[in-house]
Amino acid sequence: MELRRFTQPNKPTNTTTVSNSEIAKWNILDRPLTRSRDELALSTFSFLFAEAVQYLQTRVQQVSELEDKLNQLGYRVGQRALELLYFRERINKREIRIVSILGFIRVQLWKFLFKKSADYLKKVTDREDEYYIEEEEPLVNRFISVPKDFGQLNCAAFMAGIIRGALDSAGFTASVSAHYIHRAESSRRAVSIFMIRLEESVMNRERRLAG
Amino acid sequence: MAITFVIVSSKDQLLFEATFPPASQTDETAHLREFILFASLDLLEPIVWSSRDFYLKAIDRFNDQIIYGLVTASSCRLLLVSDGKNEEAVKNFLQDAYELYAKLTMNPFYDPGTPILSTSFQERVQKLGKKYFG
Amino acid sequence: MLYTLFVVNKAGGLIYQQNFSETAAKLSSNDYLRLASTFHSIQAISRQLSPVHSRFGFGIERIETDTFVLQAFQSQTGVKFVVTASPETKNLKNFLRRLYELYADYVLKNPFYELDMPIRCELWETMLQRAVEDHQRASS
Amino acid sequence: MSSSTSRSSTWNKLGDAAYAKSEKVSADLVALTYGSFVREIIKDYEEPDQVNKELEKLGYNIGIRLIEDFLAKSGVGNCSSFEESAEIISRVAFKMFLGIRATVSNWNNEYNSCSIIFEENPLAEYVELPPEYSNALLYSNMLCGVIRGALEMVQIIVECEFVKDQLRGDDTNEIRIRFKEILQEQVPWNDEE
Repeated sequence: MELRRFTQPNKPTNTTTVSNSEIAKWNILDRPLTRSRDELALSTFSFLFAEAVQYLQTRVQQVSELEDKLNQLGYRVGQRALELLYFRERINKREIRIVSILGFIRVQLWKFLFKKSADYLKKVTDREDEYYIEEEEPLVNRFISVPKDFGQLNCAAFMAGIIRGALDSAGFTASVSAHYIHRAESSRRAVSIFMIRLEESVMNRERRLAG
Repeated sequence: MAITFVIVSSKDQLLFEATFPPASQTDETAHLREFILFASLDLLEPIVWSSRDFYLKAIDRFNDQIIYGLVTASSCRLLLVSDGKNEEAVKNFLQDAYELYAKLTMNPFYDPGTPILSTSFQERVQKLGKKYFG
Repeated sequence: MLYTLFVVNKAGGLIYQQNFSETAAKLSSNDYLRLASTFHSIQAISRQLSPVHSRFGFGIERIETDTFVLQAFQSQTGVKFVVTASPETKNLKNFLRRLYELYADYVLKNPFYELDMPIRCELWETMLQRAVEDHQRASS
Repeated sequence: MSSSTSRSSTWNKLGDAAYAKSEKVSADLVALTYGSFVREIIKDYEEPDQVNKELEKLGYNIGIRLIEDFLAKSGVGNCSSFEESAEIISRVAFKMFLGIRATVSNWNNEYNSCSIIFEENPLAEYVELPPEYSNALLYSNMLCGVIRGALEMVQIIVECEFVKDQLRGDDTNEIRIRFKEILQEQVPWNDEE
């Protein structure tokens, strides 16, 4: 096997005892986190995302399962993006209130990942624990047309997962889901909203802080 | 005087522990320092949710031991107990350790909130300890 | 004036057809399929006529008649965009290049589209419509 | 030789131009999404060899689509020979899609196999492989599939494999490409013989 010849590194193969400092040169822990890499083509992301959707689609029976999986895929991104953003932008204050963290996600996190703020952040009337972020054209849906037989599937469930990951990471555990809504009869294309419902424990803390 | 450093998840799970110098892990005061750190967790909670700062300074003391805390953007707690004679070094250490932690969490193979097993992380924390606490 | 668009896959299968004008010839869907595969064959044959062998000759690029012109664009992968238009219509080459870009974006980056299958993508329709309108505006 | 140098610089320019004019997203979004996707695949396949295979397959699926985006927007006319294609991949496609320029080297004597070498890998920006994968997982193996799929669509059949990976302690990243054949066009009347 030629593969072996090339890939066998010239160092002990017993991985449990290999000191990782041997590969220190390439270790993330030794590189500055603030260094911002060049941006990449949207095409690269779109092809990757489309393939992820196709991959997940073959592993589910129902549209709702596909949304769950996309949400989970995004969750891991959101968890990490929040921490990274604080370092990249050298932000020196944390957000400890609900409206502030949601605003932070709508503006800073969105710009960091998608190069623009989300369109709106709104409170659901009559629901203390529910908010939504509205976005006319979520980046991940730019090239996606969902076939009729997929019902109300919104692939921006991935972005809902990013919001959930960032919120959870910041200490605001919530459920987040993506939906299409038709704002006006006239417009053919629906806008997307990300429904955010905060957990009871988060609401209790918020009440104390507001108290 | 030995120093103990721990990383505790937002759900009060111990994720990582180090002592400086490393040998002091086994000394009899190590247990005490660990105990002091965990006792301070309850105190920490209201501070985390009332201040917007990352570095929370001294949050508790026990006899001559002072507990310092830093909370990350992902609500993870970095705590350190020392004799309080090197406050500036503690602050710098915690901030550098935070950056290491942030980089660690970028790794797709590390799930935030789970114990930190990376040996390279361990090595670098020790290096930091040496840098700031001799 | 633009009449009709065909998109033909590398195997000669019709994957998209659309009329842009009331005056466009109306054929049955079977006829469109046959037309697509016949044109595919003619292109392949015309490449054989080339005095210099090349993997990249597209074969026939343009057919002119009294009542319409046919302009074709083929990518190196074999996908063909064919448009018919009234004889005086300009910029057909650029129009087809633009469609190729739209195809790369709104068809191929759509996870619900299967390669070489008929194109059923709402956004492709929207963007195609826009491209047609732009072309007509520029030509009038 | 001079003509090949000038062609190289033409390709470099095409790569820069294609990169410059494309709409952008954050490189962090791409790296984090890729990482999350790899984790998902590992969850489903577990065995590193299986994961590597799956990554290559998914890359292939991307490649057979991505080639049209490349041909439509890069300004590269045609990929005629294997040799030329390797240069175009490293100078134009890598720049256009990954923001980096790779180099082609290590040609064998028969000129049917070469390496694409790149120092930076935007997909692996934050990655440290855990011990259980450090000798087995080819984290960026999707790239091999993309190259194979894209070339196949322009009738060039190749095999690709990662032979060096900085995540595994190598000094650089290297993808080995082996040329197999060029597909000939099916002439329609041959079907009926």
